[in-house]
Amino acid sequence: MKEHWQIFSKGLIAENPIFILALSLCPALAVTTTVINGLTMGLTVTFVITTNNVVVSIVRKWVNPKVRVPVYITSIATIVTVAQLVLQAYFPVLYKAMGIYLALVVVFAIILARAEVFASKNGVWKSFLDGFGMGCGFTLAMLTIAVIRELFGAGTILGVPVFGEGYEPMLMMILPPGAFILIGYLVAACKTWNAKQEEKARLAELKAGKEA
Amino acid sequence: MSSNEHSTFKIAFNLAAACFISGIVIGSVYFVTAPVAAQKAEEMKQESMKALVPEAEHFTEVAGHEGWFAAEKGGKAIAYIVPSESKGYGGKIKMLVAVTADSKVIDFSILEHNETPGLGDNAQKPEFRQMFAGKGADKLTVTKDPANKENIQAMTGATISSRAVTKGVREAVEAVAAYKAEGGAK
Amino acid sequence: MGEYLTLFIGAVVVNNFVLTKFLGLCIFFGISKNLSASVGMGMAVTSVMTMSSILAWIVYFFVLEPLGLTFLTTIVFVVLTASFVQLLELVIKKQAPALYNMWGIYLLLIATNCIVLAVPLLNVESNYSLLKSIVFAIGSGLGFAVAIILMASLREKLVYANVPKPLQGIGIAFILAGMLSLAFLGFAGML
Amino acid sequence: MEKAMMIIVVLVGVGLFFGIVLALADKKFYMAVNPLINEVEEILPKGQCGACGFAGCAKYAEAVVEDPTVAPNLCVPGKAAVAAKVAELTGKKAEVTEPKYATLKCRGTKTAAAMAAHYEGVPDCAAAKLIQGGPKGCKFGCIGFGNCVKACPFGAMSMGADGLPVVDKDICTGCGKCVATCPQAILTLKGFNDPVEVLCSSHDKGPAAKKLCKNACIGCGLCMRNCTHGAIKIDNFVAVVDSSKCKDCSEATCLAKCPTGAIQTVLSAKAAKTA
Amino acid sequence: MSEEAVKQETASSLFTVSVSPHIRDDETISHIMWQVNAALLPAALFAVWWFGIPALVNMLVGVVFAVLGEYLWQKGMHQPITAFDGSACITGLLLAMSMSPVLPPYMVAIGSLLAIVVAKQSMGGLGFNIFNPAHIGRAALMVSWPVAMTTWTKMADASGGVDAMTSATPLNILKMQGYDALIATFGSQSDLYWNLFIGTRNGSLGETSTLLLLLGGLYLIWKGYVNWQVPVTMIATVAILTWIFGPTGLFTGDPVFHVMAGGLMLGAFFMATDMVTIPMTIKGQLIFAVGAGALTVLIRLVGGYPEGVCYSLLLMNAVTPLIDRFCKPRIFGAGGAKS
Amino acid sequence: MFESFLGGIHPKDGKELAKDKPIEDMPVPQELVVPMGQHIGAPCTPTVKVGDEVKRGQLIGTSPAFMHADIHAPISGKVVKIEPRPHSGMGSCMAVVIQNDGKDEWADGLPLTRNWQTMGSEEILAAIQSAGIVGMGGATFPAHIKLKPSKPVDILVLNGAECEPYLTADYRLMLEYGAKIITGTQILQKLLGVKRTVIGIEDNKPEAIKAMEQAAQGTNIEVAALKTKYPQGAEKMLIKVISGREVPMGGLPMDVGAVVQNVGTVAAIADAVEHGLPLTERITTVTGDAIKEPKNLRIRIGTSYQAAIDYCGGFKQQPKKLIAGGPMMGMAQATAEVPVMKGSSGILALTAEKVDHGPEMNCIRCGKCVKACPMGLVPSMLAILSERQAYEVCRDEYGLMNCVECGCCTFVCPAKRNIVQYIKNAKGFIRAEQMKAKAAAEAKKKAQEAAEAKKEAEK
Ligand SMILES: Cc1cc2nc3c(=O)[nH]c(=O)nc-3n(C[C@H](O)[C@H](O)[C@H](O)COP(=O)(O)O)c2cc1C
Ligand SMILES: Cc1cc2nc3c(=O)[nH]c(=O)nc-3n(C[C@H](O)[C@H](O)[C@H](O)COP(=O)(O)O)c2cc1C
Ligand SMILES: Cc1cc2nc3c(=O)[nH]c(=O)nc-3n(C[C@H](O)[C@H](O)[C@H](O)COP(=O)(O)O)c2cc1C
Ligand SMILES: Cc1cc2nc3c(=O)[nH]c(=O)nc-3n(C[C@H](O)[C@H](O)[C@H](O)CO)c2cc1C
Ligand code: SF4
Ligand code: SF4
Ligand code: SF4
Ligand code: SF4
Ligand code: FES
Repeated sequence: MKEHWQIFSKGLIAENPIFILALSLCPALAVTTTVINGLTMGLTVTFVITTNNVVVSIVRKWVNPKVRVPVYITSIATIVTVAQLVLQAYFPVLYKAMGIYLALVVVFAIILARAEVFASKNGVWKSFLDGFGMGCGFTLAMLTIAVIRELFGAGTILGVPVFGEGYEPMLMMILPPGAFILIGYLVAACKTWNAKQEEKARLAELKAGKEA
Repeated sequence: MSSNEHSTFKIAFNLAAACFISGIVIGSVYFVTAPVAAQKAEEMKQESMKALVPEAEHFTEVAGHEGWFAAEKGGKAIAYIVPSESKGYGGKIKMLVAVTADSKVIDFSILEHNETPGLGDNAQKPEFRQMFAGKGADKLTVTKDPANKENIQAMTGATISSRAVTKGVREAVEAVAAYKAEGGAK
Repeated sequence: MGEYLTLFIGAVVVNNFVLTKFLGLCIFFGISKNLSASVGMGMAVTSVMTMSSILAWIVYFFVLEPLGLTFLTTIVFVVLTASFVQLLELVIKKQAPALYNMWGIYLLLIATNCIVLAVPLLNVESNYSLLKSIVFAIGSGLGFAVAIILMASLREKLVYANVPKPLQGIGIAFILAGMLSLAFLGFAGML
Repeated sequence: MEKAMMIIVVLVGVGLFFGIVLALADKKFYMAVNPLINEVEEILPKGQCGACGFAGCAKYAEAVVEDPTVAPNLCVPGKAAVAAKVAELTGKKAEVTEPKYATLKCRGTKTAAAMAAHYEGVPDCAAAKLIQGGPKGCKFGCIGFGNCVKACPFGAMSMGADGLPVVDKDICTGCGKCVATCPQAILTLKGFNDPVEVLCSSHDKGPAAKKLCKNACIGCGLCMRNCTHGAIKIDNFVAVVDSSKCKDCSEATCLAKCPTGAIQTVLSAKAAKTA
Repeated sequence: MSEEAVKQETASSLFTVSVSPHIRDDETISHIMWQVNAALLPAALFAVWWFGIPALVNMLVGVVFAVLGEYLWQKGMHQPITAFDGSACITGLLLAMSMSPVLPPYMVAIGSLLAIVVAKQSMGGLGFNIFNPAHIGRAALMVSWPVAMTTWTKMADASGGVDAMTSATPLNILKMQGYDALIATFGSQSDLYWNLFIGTRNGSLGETSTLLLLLGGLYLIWKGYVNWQVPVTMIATVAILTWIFGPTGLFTGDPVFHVMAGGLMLGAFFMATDMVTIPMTIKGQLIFAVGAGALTVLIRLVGGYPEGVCYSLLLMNAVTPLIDRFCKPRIFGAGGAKS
Repeated sequence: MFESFLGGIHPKDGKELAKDKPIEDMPVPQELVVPMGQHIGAPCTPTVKVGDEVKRGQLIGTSPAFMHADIHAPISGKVVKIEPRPHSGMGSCMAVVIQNDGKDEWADGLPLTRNWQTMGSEEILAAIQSAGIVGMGGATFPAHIKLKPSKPVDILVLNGAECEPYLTADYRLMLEYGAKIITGTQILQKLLGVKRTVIGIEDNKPEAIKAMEQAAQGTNIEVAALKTKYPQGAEKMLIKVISGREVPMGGLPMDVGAVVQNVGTVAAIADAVEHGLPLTERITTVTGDAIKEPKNLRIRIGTSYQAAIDYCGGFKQQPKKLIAGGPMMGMAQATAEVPVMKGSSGILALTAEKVDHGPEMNCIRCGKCVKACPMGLVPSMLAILSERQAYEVCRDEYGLMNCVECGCCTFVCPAKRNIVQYIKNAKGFIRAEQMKAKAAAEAKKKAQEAAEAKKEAEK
């Protein structure tokens, strides 16, 4: 159980795909101007990465190493296309808001990376957990960024005004410069947190060693 | 490396098989969603046009003018919905303009733009759009004088966007006027 | 002529893909640690993007569009670019090792990158002619190259600065990118 | 239905086309890269310390995989565990290297060692040494600006309050970076089996050494004469322990006899570690 | 070192050792910085007289928040405190001086903090920042609150008409209404020049008086803190290009107006000369100045903003490391024996 | 007028302290400590034992190495100790300690009288070599090696610039011993066969210029008045200013056909050639704001700084720094026990007021150091890179090894950065690297040779 929890949870912060691995950065900046967009993108990616991990872990035995990458990409692209079709049919407004980035989910490095690094070597259940964990980490990051950006950049959360009438939104936050700078500091915060955790773990280990 | 792994046929087949499966999956999903999507799209289009000309009963395409629709009520074209385009602060602004049969603006909606959120994109807001209602081409110029109620008041901090949108709307109105003048009413 | 120039300049500076459109960020941040690598990457992206744009344009307008299969654009383009890049890598490695040493190592990174997929997609979405597509692709590639080369020169300089520890590496790179994009806002409204 | 068929045809067509092209190209242009290298690199501790003798972990991984003569146990920080894993992956035999720890051969603390001058300038041992061998009276001892501390890739060193660097033996991996960095060459690697060490490097003659530092080895030879195993020699006014002869006798006569306390047990942790 | 230890050491009468040279010039960073502040003072005082209390408040807020931000950051990061060396003061002052006097003070404060924290301290503090902190602050405010940033004081126009109130800066009038409207606003061309020269015109609070800025700039040049080549080249570039690319064809522009309008004087003398963010060698600095001048003109004439000094300098800051890389001085004796 | 070199600085020269003090003979103290390393190259080994009686001018140290200069007893007396002693350059160095017997007797046959005009080149060179003469401008390069250049030279430059602040030894020498300098110069002209000979003197020493012009009358020796600027006296700058030639990177003056000698060296050469006198004394300026009576002393090699300072009335104020040489390039000393050597041009005691400066800060890229560097380097980058241990980058991209350590950059730096120290440190690492690489290459070669030999043997 613990092992499973670890597989799932490492994607949240320790190996957060955006803040730590620095993969799939484009959507983290492009579609986080509002919480709803960020959330949709996060969920879409979670869906794609989880499904793809499962698919890959199932078919991994039959895939010729020479065409591994194209096959995985085909798989991802299929899943994305399905997501596109579904969104287009049932949530056309969101589909429009995602714009070209929805199609670009195909090439988000994190998805292929998890397929290559994890799913192609592990069983279905583990791969599912890994994909889901990474997806959650991704969504978490998207939400964090989106909440801050929407809050300061528009003064709203999910479109609901928070600061009241007098607030003059700080437009920078929803424009590229603000997004870059904000993520810079979030990365630093995440790193600091990780370092603290590691230090704690090391101390605990030392203590355990001494007691033994 | 066994020669087997290198076999051209095998490799190609592998990829092709993946594509085959993918085709089946996409095909079946498409089979389900395509009609829904088409229906939704149509609905949305109708709805957006309806929002522009609420009293219309139905919309028909205008022959010879791509993208134009005539809003009909009781079999009579009471308004036209005309696509228009102009250059704003951040690039192209695409919009749909509803114009009455006697070449007055009813309303417009912006389809695509790249204006700054909070500035140029306020053009989509009702406060700005309301100023256009009922105006003819001659009144469609931008002013920065707050006392001037005749023309279109520039949005604060976004004169460029204001001018762009106004220009787009004016062009649509002029196009309708020209169409009418040609006797387009048939 | 003017139209092409506008398109080109727009893609290079005014609507710089990296700094204002958020595309290709992974390699932008991944490679810009090193100036010479960045020059290589800039070249690689520009050339791959141009070639794959041409390919994609042909496939789209001669196959997908006539058949009414535009919703397959994503999957077809991505398989196309990925396979094309892999092919290119194999060929260059063998036939032109000098070239490969210069930017071959970046090729695989490009295979799965937003910007390389986005440009062909934008081309067909905007209904550009083949020539326009090429101009746009080259412009976007150069824009990417300008951004990554500037970024690399800044980051190489910061290697010797007292950047606070948690910000070192990717953190400060983001902040730099932010300031760079602030500076590039000077071009806003120019077209 | 027709459309669905078309989808499949187009996709399979694309797949088949690129599959064949890639397969052909691959056949024509294939060049091998060994995935094992990445696996080995994963295992290495990534200190990039170079203790293995290669320019960083990746280079060592490459070498150990491709060159049969490169031993699997060269990664010092990785200790036996990593060596075993590398050996397993590369199919080589791992010989366990004895773990070592850095030890400072100087006890010239702020209170013990006399200063020759007041130093102004860059806080860096090598830079301070440029001025007549450093500001301390003793030209052999620790200069105390902590180049070693800065060099340790594992954060095992810190500057003590007494002005001498302290090695945390629990963290020290024995990579030897600090040893190589120290401009005074007074750090040394000690293993479990080298229990005592003379913690002084002064080649000054007894009285001079004593005048410059209270804790100096004055080369009096008491330890040498009292060592029943003949493990200690005086060389150029400083005692030297021959670890191969030292038996770590529990009496540790050398320790008891030294008038300045220059000779010390360096691995008091030994009992704990081996237990 | 504790005070006691210091006493002890001096008492022990040890000589001090260090690497040569043993004598140093008297100049210190903090001295230079305060001199620059002093050079800005005339223009700043003029702003208080011309725009009134809001100008004073904004400048004070700018300075206080810049210095405070630096102090708190250094305190928090356990760094030596250098917040009072005058450089943060320059940043805050220049920031306030490059913005409208009626900008809400809280925005000035945010700009100052952004300038110090993001542009300066995050890069490693004084000397390591790549972009001019004051400009980063200004540009950030510009994207954040463009409306407030382009709102100017209302003032009676120079021709004395009571109800002819204008709230536009000269460059703004030029951009939006054209050159003739500009002349009309000021009465005549010579009135226009005179007002621009003296500073009795609308604009950012510290940029209006060409005369006083010139005075401050000359002082800095005389003291040797800045190379005269930089401001001169930048201003000359702007003059030449604006003259060539005039509104009604080649060589019909008004270089005199363009040189004195907007923030060019302030930018050329006090910002294009910020040694931290410009190339180190004269050759590099000339390239920098030409580039900055050309970009300024580009933005003024075809860009989306009436003024481009801030962005042009930021853009040139970004290429400074590249310039530095290719503009090293020639090493003595390079290229073999020379006679 | 002569064109100037790029860069350079104008520090307050402080020469007024000792400028008008005629050269005084300092009495020889009881004990002289003669270090065996007084020159560039291999240190000497003593040729005397403890207990030996020596006479002034007697050889007491030599070396089999090519690059060395012999060392002679500066006084008659008894060798009492041979042991490491404090040394102004190396911290500590093997030294011969001589107890003064008070008789000050010359060794047998000294001084002699020779007519240099009749001597052959070989003979002159031998005389210089056996007198153990080294460059007295500070570099202490053995003169007999420099004076036998392996490339043709056509210009001889005499260095009378004395650009270091405070120091006045060369100045006094030129005022008082112009004739001797001219003699020495003529000897070198003959030896080198040069076409042109120039004495370079900075124009802040008009009296010296006048004196030398007078002394040089009737000879083909030119006296050049140079615009005052530190480091005018650095040989590369001097050659550039006087002849317009630029010594190539990593090259020597002889690469552009020039030889540079300090005026003191030339005077010593005159003594050595005309009278066979070994180098056992020199002119040294004892000065600084902490010295009671600054003086220019003719002082025996081996005299301790303390003795010299005591002769000048001691300290009037506790100095913060005691410096061997000038304030720009001299070395700060930890103790006044160090002895005067062949290269000691000055003993400088400065109070805190003169040497204190604020703490080191970050470089603000002001570019003052770049402007000041006479070698066309970017000192700020060298310092920053060295601080981050990027020594190779320093060498490969920023020309580290061209730095002459003149200190201009550090002098002007408003951030009070210790640029020269960073540079020296980087150079040290690069040299160590080079040494290691050389040793490794040699070891490899040896191993290869051994292997080959073994193969041969096996065959
Ligand atoms: C970040 C930023 C975004 C801007 N976006 C817009 C925009 O969307 N539309 C626009 O007309 N002007 C935009 N501007 C331009 C300025 O607000 C410009 O000063 C203004 O158009 C002219 O001022 P005015 O409208 O007060 O006359 C933007 C400026 C900045 C700095
Ligand atoms: C040094 C300096 C640089 C400036 N740079 C810019 C700039 O890049 N862009 C800008 O719009 N205003 C800039 N300003 C402000 C303008 O000079 C001035 O206020 C101008 O007239 C503003 O016109 P606008 O009304 O609409 O923004 C700068 C001011 C100073 C003092
Ligand atoms: C920065 C610098 C300054 C120097 N200043 C002097 C000087 O003032 N007088 C002098 O004789 N030599 C000076 N030298 C030494 C000369 O470069 C050169 O070594 C010397 O003049 C050669 O003559 P010598 O061998 O007779 O000493 C200086 C060297 C350097 C690097
Ligand atoms: C001549 C001169 C000009 C300066 N100009 C600026 C400036 O434009 N903006 C600024 O933030 N600081 C300026 N400073 C102060 C200082 O250099 C600046 O805060 C650094 O960029 C911070 O590292 C200037 C300093 C001097 C000496
Ligand atoms: S041990 Fe060596 S490196 Fe470490 S502080 Fe002492 S002298 Fe410096
Ligand atoms: S203390 Fe020395 S030997 Fe130990 S880990 Fe650190 S650098 Fe390596
Ligand atoms: S010390 Fe070196 S770097 Fe500094 S000015 Fe002199 S030659 Fe240039
Ligand atoms: S003089 Fe000092 S502060 Fe100025 S550039 Fe050189 S090192 Fe930096
Ligand atoms: S997500 Fe765009 S390049 Fe990685």
